[in-house]
Amino acid sequence: MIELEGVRKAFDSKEVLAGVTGRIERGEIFAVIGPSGAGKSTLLRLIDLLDTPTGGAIRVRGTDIHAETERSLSIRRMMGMVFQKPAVFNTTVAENIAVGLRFRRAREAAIREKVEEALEMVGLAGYEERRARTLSGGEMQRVALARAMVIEPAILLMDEPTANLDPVSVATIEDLVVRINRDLGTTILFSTHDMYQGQRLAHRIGVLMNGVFAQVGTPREVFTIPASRDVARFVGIENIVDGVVVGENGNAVVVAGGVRIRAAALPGPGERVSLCIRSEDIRIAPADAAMAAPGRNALPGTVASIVPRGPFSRVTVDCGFALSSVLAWKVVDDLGIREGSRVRVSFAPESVHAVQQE
Amino acid sequence: MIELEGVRKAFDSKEVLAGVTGRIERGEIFAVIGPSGAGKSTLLRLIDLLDTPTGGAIRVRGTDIHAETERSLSIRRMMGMVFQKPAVFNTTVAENIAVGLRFRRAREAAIREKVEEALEMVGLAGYEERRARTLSGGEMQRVALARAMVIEPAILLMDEPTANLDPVSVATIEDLVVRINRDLGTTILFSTHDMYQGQRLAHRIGVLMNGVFAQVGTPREVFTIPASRDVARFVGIENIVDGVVVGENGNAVVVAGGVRIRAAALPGPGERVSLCIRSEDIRIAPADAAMAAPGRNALPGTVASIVPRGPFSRVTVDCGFALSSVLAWKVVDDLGIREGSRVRVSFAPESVHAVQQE
Amino acid sequence: TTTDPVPDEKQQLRIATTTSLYDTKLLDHLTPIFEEQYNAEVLIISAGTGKALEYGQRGDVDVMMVHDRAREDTFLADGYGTNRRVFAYNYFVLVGPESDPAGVANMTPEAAFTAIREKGTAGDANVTFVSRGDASGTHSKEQAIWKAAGFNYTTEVKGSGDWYQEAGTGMGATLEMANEKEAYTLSDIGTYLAYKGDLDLVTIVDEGDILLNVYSAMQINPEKFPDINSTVAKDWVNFVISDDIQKEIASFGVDKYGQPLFYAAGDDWEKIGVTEAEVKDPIA
Amino acid sequence: MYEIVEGFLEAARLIVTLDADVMAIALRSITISLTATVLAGLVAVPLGAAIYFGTFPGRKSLINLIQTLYSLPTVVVGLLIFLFISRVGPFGFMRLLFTPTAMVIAQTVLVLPIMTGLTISALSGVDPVIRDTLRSLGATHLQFLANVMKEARFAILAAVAVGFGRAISEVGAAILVGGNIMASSFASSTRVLTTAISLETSMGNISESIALGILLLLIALAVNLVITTVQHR
Amino acid sequence: MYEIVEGFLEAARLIVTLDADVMAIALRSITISLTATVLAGLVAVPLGAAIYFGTFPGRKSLINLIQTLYSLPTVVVGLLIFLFISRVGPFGFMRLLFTPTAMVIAQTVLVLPIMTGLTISALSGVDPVIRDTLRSLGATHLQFLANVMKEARFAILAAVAVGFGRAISEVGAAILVGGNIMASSFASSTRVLTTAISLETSMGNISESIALGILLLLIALAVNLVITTVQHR
Ligand SMILES: Nc1ncnc2c1ncn2[C@@H]1O[C@H](COP(=O)(O)OP(=O)(O)OP(=O)(O)O)[C@@H](O)[C@H]1O
Ligand SMILES: Nc1ncnc2c1ncn2[C@@H]1O[C@H](COP(=O)(O)OP(=O)(O)OP(=O)(O)O)[C@@H](O)[C@H]1O
Ligand SMILES: [Mg+2]
Ligand SMILES: [Mg+2]
Repeated sequence: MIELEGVRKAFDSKEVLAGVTGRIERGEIFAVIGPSGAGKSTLLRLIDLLDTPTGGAIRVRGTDIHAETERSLSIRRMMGMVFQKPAVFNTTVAENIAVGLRFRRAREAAIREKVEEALEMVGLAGYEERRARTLSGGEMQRVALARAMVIEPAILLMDEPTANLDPVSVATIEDLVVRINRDLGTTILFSTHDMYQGQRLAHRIGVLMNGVFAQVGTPREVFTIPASRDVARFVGIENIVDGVVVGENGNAVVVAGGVRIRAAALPGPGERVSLCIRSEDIRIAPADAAMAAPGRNALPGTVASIVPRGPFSRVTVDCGFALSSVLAWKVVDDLGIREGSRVRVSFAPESVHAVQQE
Repeated sequence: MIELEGVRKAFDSKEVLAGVTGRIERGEIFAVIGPSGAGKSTLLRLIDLLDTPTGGAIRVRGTDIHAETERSLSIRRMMGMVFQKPAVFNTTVAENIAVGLRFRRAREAAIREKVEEALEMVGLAGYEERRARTLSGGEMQRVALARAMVIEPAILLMDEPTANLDPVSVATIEDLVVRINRDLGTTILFSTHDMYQGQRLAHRIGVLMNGVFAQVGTPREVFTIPASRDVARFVGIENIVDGVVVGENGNAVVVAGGVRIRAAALPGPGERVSLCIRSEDIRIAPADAAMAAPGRNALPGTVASIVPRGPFSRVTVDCGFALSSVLAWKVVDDLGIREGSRVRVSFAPESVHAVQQE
Repeated sequence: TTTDPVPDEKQQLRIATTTSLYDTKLLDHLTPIFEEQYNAEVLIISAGTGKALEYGQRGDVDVMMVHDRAREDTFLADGYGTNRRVFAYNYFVLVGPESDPAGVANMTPEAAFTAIREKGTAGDANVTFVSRGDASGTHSKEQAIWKAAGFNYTTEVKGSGDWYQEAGTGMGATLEMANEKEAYTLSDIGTYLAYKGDLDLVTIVDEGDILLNVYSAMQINPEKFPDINSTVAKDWVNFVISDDIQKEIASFGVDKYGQPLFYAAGDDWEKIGVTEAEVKDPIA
Repeated sequence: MYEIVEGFLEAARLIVTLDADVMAIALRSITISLTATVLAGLVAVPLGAAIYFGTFPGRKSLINLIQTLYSLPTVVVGLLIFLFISRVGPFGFMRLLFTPTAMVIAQTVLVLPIMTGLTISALSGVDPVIRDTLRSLGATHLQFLANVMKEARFAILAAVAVGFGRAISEVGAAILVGGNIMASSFASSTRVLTTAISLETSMGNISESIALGILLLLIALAVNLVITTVQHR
Repeated sequence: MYEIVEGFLEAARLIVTLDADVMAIALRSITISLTATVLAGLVAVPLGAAIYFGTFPGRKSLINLIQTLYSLPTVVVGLLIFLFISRVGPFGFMRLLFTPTAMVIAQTVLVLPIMTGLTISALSGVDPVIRDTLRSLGATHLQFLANVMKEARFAILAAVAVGFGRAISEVGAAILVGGNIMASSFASSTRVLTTAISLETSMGNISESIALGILLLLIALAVNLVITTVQHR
């Protein structure tokens, strides 16, 4: 559906996109995640023909959209876009949502019906006659979404569509996005800074970093086997331990901070690697508990901090390097640990994902 | 520090705030959470003297700020505010951040130094000479934060300060907020739609709903013993089961969907209640596994769905009503369950929080 | 800006003049001579007769130079002006298209006007008369001719049909308009000569006592406006009737138009119907 | 100073008695200046949009030139039009000189630069995100323009108000190409309020001038109230 | 039409030869109109801000009135000023009539409404969040105004350009209170480009009028280039 081929964009002399390559399939939900300033908005704007790339090509259904200036209207009419900081027209909410339909010369009755339906869907039923300028941040964002949705585009581009919404509204919108994709087959490309949203919604995720896709893959791939240390850090892997591979007893082992760690798959000896261990794979037991299962990495350490995180607590243990685990509050209470407690940390070699350092 | 006494605000005939009462202590970090359109921004604007309440009083250090028109400048100068959709002045980043200092007639050298320090803190070092209008959404938000911070206000008001930021930037900003509060003793009042952020940062949380604080309490209170069904739903308690209290064997029990549930504390028989059970307190075992510990509620059911959620999966079980639990991916694999599997759901009576229905 | 105690500073003389007189550049020709002789600075404000009189009535100028006897008399009678002296005269001309559609060439002015009106009111679309219509000296003269021809201006001429159109502007613009519309109009000779090159209009009637156009200068009454600059004002009036300047006036424009624009009032006081004193006697 | 008071009284008298001559003059003023403003708007607004959204070499210079033309004296505009439509001019055969049509043309030309310039200003006041949103919603060029204008309607109507103000208050061009003619038929006359004011002034009738000035302002007030009403819709 | 070509040639000749009389007239035009624009700006900008940010009864009507005054004919302005400063007027003792000072006053009054009105427009173009941000940063009233202006500088300078354009191109007031005097000393003269153009026109010297018009536009161009440069800083 959408092919990105070495897409580049420079502002003045600063290159924001430095050759983004990727493919979004028809009917796919694709999330672009990446740090603030990575160029997510820039990329979406290029696809929506709102800006011109300084290099590369963007093809939609095989057509190089920036080359075909006479067809740009029909190309653009295939797409709907929700902006990161949406602006509303200085009129009523209903008129705001109707704009795209009016551009397409829809009948008045059809417009009224669709607008109401859309408002209902984004949870703003009854807002028809409100002046759009007086809406709250989240309300505006939902109006913008309804406005883009109502034209039933083949491709829906959304730039951080739920950034200003509370979790309940986010859930409503996410359901809506999934439904649009499923029922209408709409291809959806959205940027988000909420990785979990990427994961909840997207079939595939592209991680935009340093001007390129550092990784493109299914949510599970991106979250479990990040392609680089940066990606790992960005997708929220708390435990990243740098070390060197050494051959030992026929099995490769990584030495980090003076400690030996076994991992399932490792490059050859001498390589510098970063070990990524998701905190939920790490178990913490009192220092005097029974030994961990054989084959697991088991490291003694001291509890450095216990920080609440949603309904969980994040327990950080100093084992020469910091390792943290996420435990339910109850579990922390049951273990009876507090800062300074001596504990034993354990994790399976399969839970260790090693990436080579650049 | 800040006292809200029956604060009301109506736009036209629509009452957005209908008597908000509360106290924010000096040096406290207080989070206002609530659904989109609840009036969070409105409340912050009233405190920052940007709008006038239609009723009630707001006192800062004992002064009714809306009554003292001649002192409004000095009152306002005690406060800094970050807006939900920040706007930047059409000049350089450095000049944007310097504005508040210039208003206070700071020396040029001091300004330069503080601006640089602030940019460093929000992770925008080197951006001094950039035109602020060309910044990305997240960059702008950080500039707005630096701008409010740099004047070292006694009270810092932030309206969804990290709504446009990626998790790594969010973490930076959150650290910064905690540091400002700790090092400078700044009282911080912020609104957020990210409840976990409320929890991570705030000493206390006010849940704004239907124009009033539906609950004010520590994060733990709000998250474990929500004051109402709405609050429970809003803070993300997935399992809310409605039922009626019946007296039985000297212990009260709730009957819901034909099933009996034991709970630790209950109102008198005949009362209609909503039971809130956090999904992480719910264990799932194969139907043929050993019985749960005695005293626990144990309900048989069928797995209705398994949905990924961050590094976890949310498993929903139909036991007459839906109950869901959040399990690590590994655990789901280990249990060998999939949609349609027959399982047994168990949870302790202590994990059940009952709220009376209005 | 008026009498200044410091002797070596130049005195300023403010003169309000009618546009037609100013536009001939006669005053531009005379002022340097005066300034040289009297160590004064002359400020000339050219305006329509009505406006010039208004300036005079309010004491905003020291001297007035206009060509509307009737209104000058009122002005003097009301005590605003004093010491009027006549310094030049010429004739108005009736100009019109060469084809002369009303056939009035070489008639007396009164007869020509009567004939034009007759054809005009009869609906002859080729006969049009454009009037200044601005209460200027020229307009006053036109009205006087209508009166002499036996018509009541306001009821029988003005608004009596599309043949009679009020331009409501200056002489130059009125000539342009008459040219465009191939119409008749009454003009002072100076402006007509200045515009002649751009116009297709020709002189139709230029003889007749009633066409006489008398220019006078007068002082604004210092009794009404005590702090007015009366000395230099007197000097100016005396200057324009002095023999030297009368000669200058009589010869002005000959080199450019081949004929004089003005006649010196000097010895022709009988011809123009004023007292000798008003032409010759310097102000005391 | 009593002339001012008298002016007010005279204005009241003219309005109350519906003085036929004055009403004809006022009506002519309104008709001519409104027509000119509308015509100029029909050119200036699309032109301003074309310039604002256009990307062509010399765009900045063109904007500067337009801004410079704000200073075009009305007399000069009158003269230029005069040269074109006078009998010997290229359009002389149309016999437009000294007709209300000529005045409309002159006023249109006169207010064109300022209306174009203010349209450009008005458009630059529209949030760029609004423009992007319109594009992304699949607006054709025309729909895009129409909607940007709609967002900028406040400022664009302000431009119209400025244009109308300049048209109805100018006198230099009106007198040069119109001639301030008072004929007995309405259509042959070209006297408008400003030329009448000039005339009264040149005749030294200050109160009458002020009365006509007040009448003119009342007309402008009415027009502006209409504009304001549209603005706030 | 050849008058237009001649006008250009004459304009070139005047500029190349630096014709002393014409240069003096041009200089006087610039001085008077720039002074008037600056004075009007000093009043209009704060006044516009006070009205825009003010909350007082009749605010809307006041804005309408200001917009209406755009239509104030220059002659009427001239007359009003004339009545005040003529010898029998209340300020007659100051002897201002027929001086450049009087012209400055008249032009200041003339452009005041439009500059005030456009300032109000300019301010209403500033994002409300910007205004709130300034307030929340603890701006005093003055700092607040100064910074809002800074954000609106583009539109405010456009208002200045409009004001200057109107001042330098007007003739009605200049001729009434200035008198179009060409005296032998620079300071006593009140002839400016527009009154000179009027005079030339009334004498039928079309080419000269056009030449002076071109000169006036060149001056306006220079002033506008300066304004544009400031705008884009
Ligand atoms: N018009 C412009 N001129 C100069 N730099 C620009 C311009 N637009 C964007 N940039 C820069 O390009 C980079 C990428 O911007 P973009 O808005 O695409 O980031 P983003 O990934 O959407 O960030 P965020 O998550 O903060 O919204 C940023 O550093 C931004 O400052
Ligand atoms: N000026 C106004 N006129 C009319 N209604 C308004 C105005 N400002 C806000 N509102 C309404 O008041 C309600 C509360 O708005 P507010 O911006 O305070 O909500 P919020 O809690 O900040 O929401 P969000 O999370 O979406 O930002 C909303 O329904 C909004 O539409
Ligand atoms: Mg972005
Ligand atoms: Mg809000």
